[in-house]
Amino acid sequence: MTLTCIMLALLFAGGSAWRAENHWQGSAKWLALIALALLATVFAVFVMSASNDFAQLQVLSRVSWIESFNIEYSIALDQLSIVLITLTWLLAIICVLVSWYEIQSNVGFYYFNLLLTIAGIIGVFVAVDMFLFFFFWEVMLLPMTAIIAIWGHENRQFAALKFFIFTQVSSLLMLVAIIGTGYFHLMQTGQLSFYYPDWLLLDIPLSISQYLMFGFFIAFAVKLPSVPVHSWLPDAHTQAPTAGSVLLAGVLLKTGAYGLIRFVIFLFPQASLQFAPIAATLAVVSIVYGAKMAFAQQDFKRLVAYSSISHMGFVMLALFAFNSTAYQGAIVTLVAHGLSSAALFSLAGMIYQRIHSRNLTDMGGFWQSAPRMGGFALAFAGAAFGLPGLANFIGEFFSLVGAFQVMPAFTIIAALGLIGSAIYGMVLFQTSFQGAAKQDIIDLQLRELLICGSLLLMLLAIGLYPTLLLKFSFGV
Amino acid sequence: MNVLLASLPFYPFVSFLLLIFFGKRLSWRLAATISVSSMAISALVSAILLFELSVTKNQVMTANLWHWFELSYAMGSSDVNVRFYLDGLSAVMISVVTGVGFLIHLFAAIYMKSDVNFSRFMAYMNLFIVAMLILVLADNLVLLYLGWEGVGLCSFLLIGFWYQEQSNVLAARKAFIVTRIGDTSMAIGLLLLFNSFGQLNIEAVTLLAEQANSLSAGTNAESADNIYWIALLLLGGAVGKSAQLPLQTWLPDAMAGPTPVSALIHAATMVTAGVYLIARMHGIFLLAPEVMNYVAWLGALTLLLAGIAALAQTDIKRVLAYSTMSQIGYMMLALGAGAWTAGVFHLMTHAFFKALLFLTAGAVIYALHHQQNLFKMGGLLKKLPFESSLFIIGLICLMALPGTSGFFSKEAIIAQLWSSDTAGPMLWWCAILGALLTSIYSCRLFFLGFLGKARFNENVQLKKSSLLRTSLIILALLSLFGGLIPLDLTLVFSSVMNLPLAQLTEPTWLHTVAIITPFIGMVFSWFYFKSYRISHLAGKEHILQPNNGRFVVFCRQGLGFDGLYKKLFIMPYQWLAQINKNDIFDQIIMLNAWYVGLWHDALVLVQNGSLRWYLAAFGLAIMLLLGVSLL
Amino acid sequence: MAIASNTQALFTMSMVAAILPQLIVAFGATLALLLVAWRRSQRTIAIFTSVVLGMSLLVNMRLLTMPAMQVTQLLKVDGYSSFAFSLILISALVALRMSHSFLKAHTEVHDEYYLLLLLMVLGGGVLVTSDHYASLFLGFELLSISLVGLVGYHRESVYSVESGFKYLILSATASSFMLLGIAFIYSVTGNMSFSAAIPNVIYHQQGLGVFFQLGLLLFVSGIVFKLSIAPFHFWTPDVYQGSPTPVTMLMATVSKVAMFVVLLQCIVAQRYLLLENFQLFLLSFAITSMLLGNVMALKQQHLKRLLAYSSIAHMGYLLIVIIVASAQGLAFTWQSTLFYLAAYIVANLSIFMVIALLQLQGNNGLYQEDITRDDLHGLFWRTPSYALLMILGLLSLAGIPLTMGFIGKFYILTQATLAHAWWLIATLIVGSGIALGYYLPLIFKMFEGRSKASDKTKATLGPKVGRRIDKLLVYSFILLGLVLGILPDIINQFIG
Amino acid sequence: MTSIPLFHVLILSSLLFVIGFIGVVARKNTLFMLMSLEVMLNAVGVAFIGAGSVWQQADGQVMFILILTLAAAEVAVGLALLIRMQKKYRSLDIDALNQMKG
Amino acid sequence: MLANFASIDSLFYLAGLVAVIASLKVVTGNNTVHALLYLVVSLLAVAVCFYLMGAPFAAGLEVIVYAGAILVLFVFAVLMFGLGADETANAPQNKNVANMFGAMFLAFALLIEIVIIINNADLQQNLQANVIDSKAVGIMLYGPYLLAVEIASFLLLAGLLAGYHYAKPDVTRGPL
Repeated sequence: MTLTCIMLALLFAGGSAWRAENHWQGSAKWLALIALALLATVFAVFVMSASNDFAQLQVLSRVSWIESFNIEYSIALDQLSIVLITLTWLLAIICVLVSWYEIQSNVGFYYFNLLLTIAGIIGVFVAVDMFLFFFFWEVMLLPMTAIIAIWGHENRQFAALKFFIFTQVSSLLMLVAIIGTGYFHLMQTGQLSFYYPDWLLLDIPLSISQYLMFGFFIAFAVKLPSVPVHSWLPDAHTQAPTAGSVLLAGVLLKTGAYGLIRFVIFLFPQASLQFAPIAATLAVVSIVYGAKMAFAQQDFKRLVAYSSISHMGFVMLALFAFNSTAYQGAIVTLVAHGLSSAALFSLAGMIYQRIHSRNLTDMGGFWQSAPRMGGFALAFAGAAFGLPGLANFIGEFFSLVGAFQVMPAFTIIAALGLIGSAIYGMVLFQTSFQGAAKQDIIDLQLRELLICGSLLLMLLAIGLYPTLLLKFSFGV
Repeated sequence: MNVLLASLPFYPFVSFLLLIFFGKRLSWRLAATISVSSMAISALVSAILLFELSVTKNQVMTANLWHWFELSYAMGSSDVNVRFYLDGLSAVMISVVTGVGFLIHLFAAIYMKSDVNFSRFMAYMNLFIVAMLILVLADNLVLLYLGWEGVGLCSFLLIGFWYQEQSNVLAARKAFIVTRIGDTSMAIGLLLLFNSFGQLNIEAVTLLAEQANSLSAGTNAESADNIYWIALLLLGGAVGKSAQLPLQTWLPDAMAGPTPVSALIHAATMVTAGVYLIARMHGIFLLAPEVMNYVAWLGALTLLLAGIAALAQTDIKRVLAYSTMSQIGYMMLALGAGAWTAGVFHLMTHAFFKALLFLTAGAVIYALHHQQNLFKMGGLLKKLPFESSLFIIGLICLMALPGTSGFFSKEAIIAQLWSSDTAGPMLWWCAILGALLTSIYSCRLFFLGFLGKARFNENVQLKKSSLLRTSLIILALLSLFGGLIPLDLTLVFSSVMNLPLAQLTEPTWLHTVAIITPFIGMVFSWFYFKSYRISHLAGKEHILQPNNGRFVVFCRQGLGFDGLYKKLFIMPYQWLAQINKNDIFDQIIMLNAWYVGLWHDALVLVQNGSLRWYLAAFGLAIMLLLGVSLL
Repeated sequence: MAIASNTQALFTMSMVAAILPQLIVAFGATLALLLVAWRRSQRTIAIFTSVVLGMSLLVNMRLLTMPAMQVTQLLKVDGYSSFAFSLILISALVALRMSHSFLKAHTEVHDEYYLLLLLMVLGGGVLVTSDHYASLFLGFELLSISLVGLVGYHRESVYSVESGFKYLILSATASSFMLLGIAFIYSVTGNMSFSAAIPNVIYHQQGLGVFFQLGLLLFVSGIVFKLSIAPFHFWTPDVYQGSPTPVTMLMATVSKVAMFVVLLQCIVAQRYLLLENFQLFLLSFAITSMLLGNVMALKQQHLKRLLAYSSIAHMGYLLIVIIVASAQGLAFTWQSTLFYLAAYIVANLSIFMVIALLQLQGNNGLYQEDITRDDLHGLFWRTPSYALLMILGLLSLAGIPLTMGFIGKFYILTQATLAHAWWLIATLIVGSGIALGYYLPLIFKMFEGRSKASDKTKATLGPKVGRRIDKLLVYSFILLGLVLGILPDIINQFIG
Repeated sequence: MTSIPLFHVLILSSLLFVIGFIGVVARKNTLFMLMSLEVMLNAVGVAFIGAGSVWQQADGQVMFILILTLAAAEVAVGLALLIRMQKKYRSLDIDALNQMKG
Repeated sequence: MLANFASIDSLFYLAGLVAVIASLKVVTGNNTVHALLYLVVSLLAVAVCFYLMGAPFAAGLEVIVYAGAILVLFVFAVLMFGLGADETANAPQNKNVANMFGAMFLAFALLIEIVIIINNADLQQNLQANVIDSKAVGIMLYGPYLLAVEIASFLLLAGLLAGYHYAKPDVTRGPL
């Protein structure tokens, strides 16, 4: 119930921010910030005060929704979703902060969309009725697309379109799989059901489940994204406003991984196991190809976007390794990448605000005039190429260790991605912050320091004390 | 848990934080005081630790800071802690790191005084010490890897310290990426290691490896295979960090950094991390004799290659850089031959004299207004007598003239080569040849830089600082007498003793040859480089130009490795990146969009607004459908 | 098996009750004629027409839950047909409101318009209840002829004659084909009633079966022509573009619902789907429609043309339901169809409503004939309510959750999945993907042009929201779209 | 009275229908198009009457009458449109009507 | 009697032939009035066929309504345009032979297909000898088809209204 209220409250807060901005200029961002902080607190209190530890999926509410299909409004929480929702809250607040001055037009509507996206994302993480899950899956897309299309950069509409079409087409495949599974339940038990816990009890023969799994897999692979269906991501990331990129990289990609965990691997373990070699191949290709593509980019955000593809390859590799170390690695990578890519995109936004360009050729030598920014850029680039001590290292290390036990050859190739990541990390940092100073920029301001500082602190905290995350079992 | 041990890296770390956060606001004096004193404290603490260690019974101290994470594998799980482990080997290393580090900090504080980013510089230096200490003290390989990457990052930062110069930036990038290749190999090694033993703790791994070996006694082919591969992959890491073949190319370029950096990182400490790694993991390496052999050969080849390359250099720092490579080659050779103690001993003495050489070179360069070209120096012996004499001390140590520290360590290595199973006479001859080359390029360097007539016009500028001189003098003393430090690492390498060594009969002339080799080189140089030495007499200084013959240039560029790698790896990668800049997958997908657009354009032509055509189409459709249904 | 010419009372009161909504419309049309004779007033007749439609709707609502009822052998009233007729009446009411504003912009007397509208609704009413080829044909023609009158109604328009002619000739040709088909069918079966059992011989005797299918093809081609299914779609964009927007609205809603319902009625009742060739025909119709409609709509500038193409695609989607229909899942087939139609109608009404309103507020407040993509520029900032309605409509057409269109698509996918019609599903997915390529840019267009929040001139920039009733209509449709999209059970209870 | 096979009637009907169709498709003159439409409808009538005769039902003739109604209504509208076209375009060329396309 | 049958049958085929030829002339002719006359001939021939097929009522209607009433509408239209004697510039010449051939080919193909299908259908039925007279038709019309008749009347109304709307003069009298 609390969760439902939180989602509704987000919607309401978004609406009121929209209206409020019309009357009092500048009120929307404060409203959004306060609402997010408050609701995040409410969520934290709710989780803390709950009587169980959410090691297993805890169904929180079940209400009948569409009776003709036995569709329910049912939501549940477990540690995996709690971690991801927490990440969502954090990044949401950061999103509001990075948009503070960046968004100048239609401010109220912007925050409405932002909060709506957050609500959708939280819905995705908690829905256990598959129809509801799909519902939220799409609902989070709409405002996100709006954010890209309205407040993005020069080529925003194309990017938004591409983003939406990719996800929509793939999610229709998932919808077919959802329907298929639901009706398989009908055939087996005589009762149509889209209720996830019901599905877990199903015994689906491999010959069927491999197709069903594939439907789910495609949707999540697009969202993750994995080569060869990744190409929406560079465009979307590049064209989105900073907060959009942060949210996309930080949370939206995680919904893909979340789906892979919950609806591919847990639901169709046999089929996934059978599919693992293909998935691992895709993962490895993503890692290496993403790193290689990142190196070739001239655009700061595009580079980071390709690096995301590379990082998400690690997640996929780890998930299809089917052991707990890799699984933990995947989850840490999710969080770490959420933070580090969010940080890099924020930095890109900050640079863009100063020089009105994302092009690396327009950058150079910023360290001289903006040492603090340079320091943060280095740290975040370091996180991106897996510098030990930062969270990404733990994630990648765990993923690789876990994956190595199962598929050494793939893992070795994946490890080569470390070299690739160093290369693009260096290119990113050096071309923008080193070399002859092309122009002087203003160093980070307090608000920006707060954003970067908090992200770096979290990265460090997880990197140096990963038990924070690893103490949870995440349903294994 | 030993608080002193646990706190060791934190002194420089605190200094680093202070300097990074308040750097802009600190005066030079304060910044210098903070960083140098933090190093002084570290040095002091390590001295105390050294003392404590020597009185403890099993000569091992540990300090567990916190639980880092737990790794699980098929058969169980093992903890990975942030835990420091001090034994004889790491004790040597921390003394070198803190001791030499302190001296270099002291030097740097004065040397870099005028730089606007002084505090940043010192902060990096401090951070480097932190990472190096973690590397050295790590009790498990993951923590070691943390330090390993940390020093890499600091090295990157310091090479590119003057980042406005594009060449420095590129050098920094190259250093980072080339070492990263080694690191990746090491990381894969770690994965394989963990997969084989379920442990990443160094002691535990060593123990397990020995157990596995003794239990299976070579019957378990897979395990032996694994150990072989683990050793090889770890060697990859070591090779990268220590600038050995085939990943040696970054080190000469790394001289782009400020000279104290070259002294600290690229001569005394970081580059020897590879040596340290192999020494640390000797348990594994001993079980893979083939890899030991590779280590020796790699060392020997690097030794020769670097020696030859050093002969052709014109830049004083690059000569020293190649010389560092070649000396590390010696260490590798020692390790490969199983002369663990000798290798580590050489590591230590080399740290002393190479730091001295670099710092003195730095002083000289500073005096000549940042002139690094040997051919534009000359006659410095007269103009800078103090620096020159220190330089001479450094050089004689490098040449291993009897009595110096270099002599003791190098002699210890050469002595064990002939009879080692993993080395042998061939490698012994390599080592001797290397020693000859060392003395020749040392002499050449000396003649060119310090003898003859001055080939520069400006007045020399001098930093008159007693602190600076003190640091140099202490280093000189260490270089001269460091060989007398009794280094006993038998406890660390105790497993070596358990292995039976095949005793080859050593010829009696071995030692004689080894001792006189440097002198042969000197005599040879005395005549061969006559023109360098006495150019002022002939009055034809204008002729004194570097030989730009093809072969010499080839040698000067590190025997063409750079070019080879560029053609082999860099250019294909860039080419691939360039041709696929638009992402082939994206293009394939967008092709569909284009295709749909094409269909649209074609179909629009059909919708031509003509009623009669619409009617005809109606009939046509029915006709076609009927036709199909008839078929 | 002729229709028995028994002398019993042809009509009982219950029959009258069953077709009361249609009767009300019919009498309304007659009375309207009288009304015209009495007083020619736009206002009066508009009010009268809406009263007639409203009454009919009210009466019809009562029928939704009534059991099926045969009214002579021509008509059959059941819950499904009543629901479909409700949809028709609602569309007609909305169109009526929109027509009112449209007609007011033109200085002429417009009694015919309302009469034709009523007749058209009557035609729709006959179609949805028809259970016999004769009534089908008559309903079809009543609908067509009234529409021909309406299509070119705006005589000052450059497109009037062209669209009228195109529609007339094509629909007459189509009805000729359909009639020929019916004649062929009749000559084989000897019966024109849907509910009559067709002789087994057509399933077993090869040649006769093919002949029968020839008849079916010709018959169906007439109906799918009206449904604007490819390859009989050619008239659609031109006529959509050329007609007055309220008429386009009617064409997109009334005509589509009536035709589809009758098609389903006839095909499902007759087990035609068991015929192999017939499946092939429908399959090719569906696939070409889905692809062609979407591809053609892709770069359209003209909004109404774009919607025409999109309607082609949508009818293709809907055809899937028929193709995969089976005797067991008949109720579900009906449910899917009606829900999808409802969703489609709500979406189309929304969009055309906005277009109609935009037309009225075109250049300098004058009537604007063509509404192109560019006219949507910045609509969201100018008149958010219109834009919102339009967005909801477009999203519904695109099948995005929160809207009814999604539930409709869910129904179709469910049907297709159950029938393992993978190729159809694949086409549907590809089609939907392409469809996003034109729906989304439209939506984006509405968000273009960034206005500062502080911009106080916003009110004067955009057109004023029309009269209160228009405003009410707009808001109620926004609400309707959202509520039904989130709680589809409201509709399901009528058709379940 | 007769023993004409249904086959022949249907052939006749198809023949007439197709001829009408040719007229509709091929003629540029709108008036001729309308006339051709009449031919088509008439052909359908033949088929209905034939079928009705075969089955001995009056339904065929009823359908014919209904078709007749349709034909009348259609011609009325068609001719009225023709008049408008004549006024507007000063031409009866159907190809003049192609403003809307694409 | 046999000969009688044969002659009646052959009369049917003759009438059919006339109808086809007349229709072809309608379709291909250039002169409007001639075409109209051919159409009348065609309709009359079809009426004969109807009669022979046992539908005298339909035959009567064909003559009265079709040939008599509907065609008069055409004649009015032709008169209004003044197209009688010569085809003026208003009426386009049928010059495009390719068009004609295209249409012919299409129609021919369609015809062939239909004929093949009908032929394959192997229809055994013959037309029955019984005459379905106007009474039977009337009973049907005012029995089961009563609603159809009513709807047909609305159909005519719709045609009327639409026709009126299009044909009414362009005078604008202002809003009422």
